[in-house]
Amino acid sequence: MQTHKAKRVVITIESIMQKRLTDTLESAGVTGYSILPVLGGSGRSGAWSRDGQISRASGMVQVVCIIRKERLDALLEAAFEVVDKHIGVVTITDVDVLRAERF
Amino acid sequence: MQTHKAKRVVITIESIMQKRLTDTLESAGVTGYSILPVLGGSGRSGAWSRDGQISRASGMVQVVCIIRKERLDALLEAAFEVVDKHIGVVTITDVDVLRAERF
Amino acid sequence: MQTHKAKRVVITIESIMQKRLTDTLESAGVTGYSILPVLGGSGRSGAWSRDGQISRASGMVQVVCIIRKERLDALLEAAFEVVDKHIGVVTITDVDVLRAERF
Amino acid sequence: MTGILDLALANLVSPVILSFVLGLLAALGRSDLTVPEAAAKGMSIYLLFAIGFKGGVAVAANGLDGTLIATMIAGLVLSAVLPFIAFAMLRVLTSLSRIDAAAVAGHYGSISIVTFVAATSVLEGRGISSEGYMVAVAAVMEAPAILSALWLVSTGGSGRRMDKELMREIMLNGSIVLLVGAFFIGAATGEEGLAAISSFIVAPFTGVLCLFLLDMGLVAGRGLRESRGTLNIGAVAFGILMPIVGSLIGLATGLIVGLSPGGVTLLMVLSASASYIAVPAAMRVALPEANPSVYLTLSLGVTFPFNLTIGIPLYVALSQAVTGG
Amino acid sequence: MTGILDLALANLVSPVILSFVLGLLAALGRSDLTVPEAAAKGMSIYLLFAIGFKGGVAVAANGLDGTLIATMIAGLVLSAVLPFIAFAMLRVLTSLSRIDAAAVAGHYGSISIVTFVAATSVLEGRGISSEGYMVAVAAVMEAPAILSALWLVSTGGSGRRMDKELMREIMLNGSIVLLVGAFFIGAATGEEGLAAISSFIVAPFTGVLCLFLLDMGLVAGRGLRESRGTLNIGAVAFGILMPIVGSLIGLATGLIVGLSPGGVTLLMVLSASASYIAVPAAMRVALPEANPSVYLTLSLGVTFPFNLTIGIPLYVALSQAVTGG
Amino acid sequence: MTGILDLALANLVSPVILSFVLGLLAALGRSDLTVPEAAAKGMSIYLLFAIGFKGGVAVAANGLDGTLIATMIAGLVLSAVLPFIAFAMLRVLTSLSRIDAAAVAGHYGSISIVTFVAATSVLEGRGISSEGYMVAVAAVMEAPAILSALWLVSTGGSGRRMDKELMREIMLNGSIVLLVGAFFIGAATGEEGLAAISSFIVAPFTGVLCLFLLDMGLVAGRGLRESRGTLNIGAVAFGILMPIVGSLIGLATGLIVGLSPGGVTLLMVLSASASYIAVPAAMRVALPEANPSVYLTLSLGVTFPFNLTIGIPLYVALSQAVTGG
Ligand SMILES: Nc1ncnc2c1ncn2[C@@H]1O[C@H](COP(=O)(O)O)[C@@H](O)[C@H]1O
Ligand SMILES: Nc1ncnc2c1ncn2[C@@H]1O[C@H](COP(=O)(O)O)[C@@H](O)[C@H]1O
Ligand SMILES: Nc1ncnc2c1ncn2[C@@H]1O[C@H](COP(=O)(O)O)[C@@H](O)[C@H]1O
Ligand code: NA
Ligand code: NA
Ligand code: NA
Repeated sequence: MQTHKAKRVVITIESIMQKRLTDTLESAGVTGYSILPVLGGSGRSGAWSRDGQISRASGMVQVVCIIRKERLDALLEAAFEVVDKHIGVVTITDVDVLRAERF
Repeated sequence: MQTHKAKRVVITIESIMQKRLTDTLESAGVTGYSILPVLGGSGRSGAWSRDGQISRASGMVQVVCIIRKERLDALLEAAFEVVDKHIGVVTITDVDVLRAERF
Repeated sequence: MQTHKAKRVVITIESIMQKRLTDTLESAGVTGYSILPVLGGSGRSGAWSRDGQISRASGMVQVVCIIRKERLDALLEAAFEVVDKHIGVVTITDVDVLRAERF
Repeated sequence: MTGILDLALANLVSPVILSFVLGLLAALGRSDLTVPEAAAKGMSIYLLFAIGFKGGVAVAANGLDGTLIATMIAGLVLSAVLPFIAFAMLRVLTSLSRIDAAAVAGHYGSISIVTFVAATSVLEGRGISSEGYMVAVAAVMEAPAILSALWLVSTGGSGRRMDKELMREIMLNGSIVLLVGAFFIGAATGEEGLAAISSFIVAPFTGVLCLFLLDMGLVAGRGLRESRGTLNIGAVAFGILMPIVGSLIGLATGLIVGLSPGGVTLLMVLSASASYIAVPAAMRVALPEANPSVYLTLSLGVTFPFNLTIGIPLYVALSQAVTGG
Repeated sequence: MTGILDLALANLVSPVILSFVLGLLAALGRSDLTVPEAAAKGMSIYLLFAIGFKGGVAVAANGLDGTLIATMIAGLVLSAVLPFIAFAMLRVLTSLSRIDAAAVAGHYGSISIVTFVAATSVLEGRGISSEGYMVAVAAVMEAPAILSALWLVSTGGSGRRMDKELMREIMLNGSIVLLVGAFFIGAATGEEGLAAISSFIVAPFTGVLCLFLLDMGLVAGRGLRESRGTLNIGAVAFGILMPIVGSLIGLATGLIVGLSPGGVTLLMVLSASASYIAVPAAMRVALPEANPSVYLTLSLGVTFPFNLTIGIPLYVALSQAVTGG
Repeated sequence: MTGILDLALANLVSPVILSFVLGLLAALGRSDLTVPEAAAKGMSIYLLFAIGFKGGVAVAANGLDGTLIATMIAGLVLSAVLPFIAFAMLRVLTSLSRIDAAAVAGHYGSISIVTFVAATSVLEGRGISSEGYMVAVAAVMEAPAILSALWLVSTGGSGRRMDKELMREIMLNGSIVLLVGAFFIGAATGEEGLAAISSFIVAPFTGVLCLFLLDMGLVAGRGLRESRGTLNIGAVAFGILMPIVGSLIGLATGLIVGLSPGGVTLLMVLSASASYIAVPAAMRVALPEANPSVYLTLSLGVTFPFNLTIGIPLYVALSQAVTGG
């Protein structure tokens, strides 16, 4: 089938920052994203798990964006602005997409 | 370690279509997949979040298939048939897998 | 923006093995990972879904590690040791990361 | 007239309605208050089980009166016919496409079980009894409207979009199975069964309903916020007129069938209410081209709040006036 | 004989059992009815807390009688020995591999706390009292069977597959900790503590049990559907014979130890029931080669429904007949 | 003195406290016992709704006495001022950075609603009444402390890190909206409303509180285990001294304002308690450089258990002694 090149950006970030991040992404022209739950993890700031949390301050989510290559830089700059001071991981992968007219 | 080339197909689709999609994939010879929950997202049809839903009509899931390259086209055609009229995103990535005899 | 090459390893494994896997990864020098929930799936051992489970014996999770290329083999060997006898899938993808100093 | 207003006011100043209003306001004010999905679903299972069980116990206690079959058939017919009336009204009042109008129409033939539950709790509060089998009538009214909607789309080619799998999904959807199943359990175990579990399904019922409606308010409010601009004035007018029209048709039907005053009220409520769970799911499968925010906003954002606050006391007053009950 | 049948029938036509049957039928009919995982886990926490607490209060009220220690030891021995009997029966009745048979055997030495809860609620309904510390006996019986199963696999090399971590996980698994913890809280706070929370843990108990068993029925039914063809007739026969054999051994043990009629019944139920939470988890870690659908289907799909519907009234009748209680 | 000890002991041997201790021990012993997130959140919604509603009903019953406004203002001031005292103590007792110290200080000006709920349940158990509007005072005390903390960081540049969006999030956070909303519903529907739902929000209240505190114990225990070594002895001392200091300031304020003995106790509890939900969330947004495990461990791992077990009976005894109530 006919596919097209695109980028898949995954931003792992604290739940409380989710809305700020997606608002920023939208201002940077990102038109689509999906949010995945994260159950727990470990990093420089130690290990955590959703079951060990009482506060909405502490869970994390993954924000996944499929985006055209030419828009990648705008997205990364917007994301970086929000993620910069916060814990979080940003990865970029090459993907092929069906129905590219959607992106 | 010994790894093998394969494809990772991620189909983001409405929950109500999940069973129809996996049934179709199975008829197309797909032998394995995993389902991930999606908490919310945004796209051409607007933003949504699981907390804002009362109906089983409206959540989404990701169906993830690891598949050999030679079977990719059969999978994509099967997926497309289901996804076509529905909202949803299909991406394909190159991956290496351990224990390739499983796929 | 400045990005760096890395590897994204996704290990789909039974929930009960999660702690054993992450402990093993940590001993192998892995410093960060995230855990994603899996709602259901299908493979050689049949189909399952979280709703059809009463027991903590039966759910699955995805352990996602972003790791430098040079550490990949240590990770895979550690993971393989745990996954070997158990059901589970291991995939590796090339990714670019922001803030590489973190990995 | 002041009687109806007093009644409406009394209905409004109840914990149940105010909880809904609280949820609505919180969502409109963009508070982050949320009821977890699992907790909301757990409460809905509780409510369906309780209402079905109590209906079954009532049937076991009073026996089946002769109107049962007639009411069931009346319910089937109402559910199948109301979408045509709704469709006609939509074509006059709004500029919705044929497909969107048909999808909306299907919702209004079907029912909202939470509206039904709220109505039974109002009736109970005012000491008006009703036929226990009305929960079974509610179950019967869920599905036929969907077929009518699909028929409206295919203009007579009937069922092209309806496959066996979808049919099974609709008939065996969780709410129907639970409601009807609990009804049979209640009918089988009767007063004795009720005694064993009444401190679970009777005593805390109204309280659980409050928290459930809090969540409904949150969801309705979020829906309204997200779909601002989706509905024009004509659509909103439909969302308020249609339940009134439906309730009057339900009133006439209930009188013909010979229901008690309480039963008439419940048939009015069923006819007036619009589905926001079963029918949207079916429409997403069968009519993916129809815009979900139109039918969800109308049903959950306009008609549900209307029925809950103004509709129910109005229907109670009307049926009391007409039946002299 | 007709006495037992009447009893069985009375047991069957209770909201608790019928809720289970409803769940089973809904799942077999492929309804999409589901109880959210979090709600089900929440209910199981409620049930464990309530049953443990009430046991503790009973002990605080009646004091510890001399049979406590003896019953504890009896429980340990039963749990450790029953797997050998189960294993022998499996080798005769089925063609399961050594590893699968050992894994299954481990489940039948251990216990199902929900079956225990259902039995206490039947006893309560019939006004038969029992030793409060039986919940502690239940806790004691969870783990030893796992060691026996692993021993059976390694044919004497004992524990090769058992590491310290797994041992800790089994001993401190959530259900045991909650059950035993609540038992001690009940024992420490006594009647006064019970008075403070009885409208939470006593009054709605049976009702919560209904909804919980509804979910168990759904899960068991889905399991049966997904694993069609896994079990042959020999395996199914084992799933029904083994609980009867277990209950008889429990009966003898209870009489030797000198339990009250109610206590004897509960020891029979514990011996007859099979684990479907703690043991499967341990087996997945220690015996990943064993096929989980064999042991889960047998324990949850065959033995659990059997015990719930026919087993419990049978055990009650037997112990009444033998003890003359 | 022995009076206080007896009281503390009686408080300790209650199902509520022992449930918390059970959770704490289970987590420290690395049991896998967990309460699902959705169930815990569901229970917290229940508790907030119930406590708010009952407060509103009390106000409807007794009318508003003149101290309402004064107490509200006092709460605002306490919340704004306590962080400065906490900050000063932290600089003396610990070597925390300015930012970490300010973040911690913000938590101690704000409040823990669960500690408040536990205190009302102790007061109720001992037949001490209090002003119904204290729940509104609790709501008022949540936010000002956050502003003080941010002011402490920016040493006077005030609010640089506070934007409108964060302000809105803090003021309309779910807990506040639910608590205040339920308060108004209770005030509007009064005794009649309470009668309709009291078997839901009154009868099972203490029992739900037990299970909720079981989860709090689990979370606190896991937090303590994960952050071993985060706190030195000075920090722990702060976590115990600060609530005592806070309670004394609350005592003085309550006396000045002219609250009843029960009201004085509750103001002491509010002053003594530290936030672990609203403030941490705000701090993660506004002060991401501050180390969350410092403030969470102190507030949830040290001060919360201290208040629950020793603090509350101490504050009750103190206020009784001083007011002679
Ligand atoms: N290398 C990694 N791979 C995957 N997830 C990571 C990695 N590092 C950090 N994370 C996630 O990001 C969270 C915060 O990381 P950190 O900022 O390093 O404490 C962790 O708890 C993980 O959920
Ligand atoms: N570019 C994208 N990247 C990631 N997810 C997307 C994207 N576009 C759409 N989605 C997901 O697919 C759903 C439906 O998209 P749409 O059909 O565009 O309304 C959205 O709500 C998102 O969850
Ligand atoms: N090809 C695949 N793609 C994605 N997930 C898979 C695949 N194969 C197996 N899985 C996941 O791994 C689980 C166990 O697989 P198996 O060991 O083949 O039974 C399945 O239930 C799926 O959740
Ligand atoms: Na209707
Ligand atoms: Na057993
Ligand atoms: Na405070």
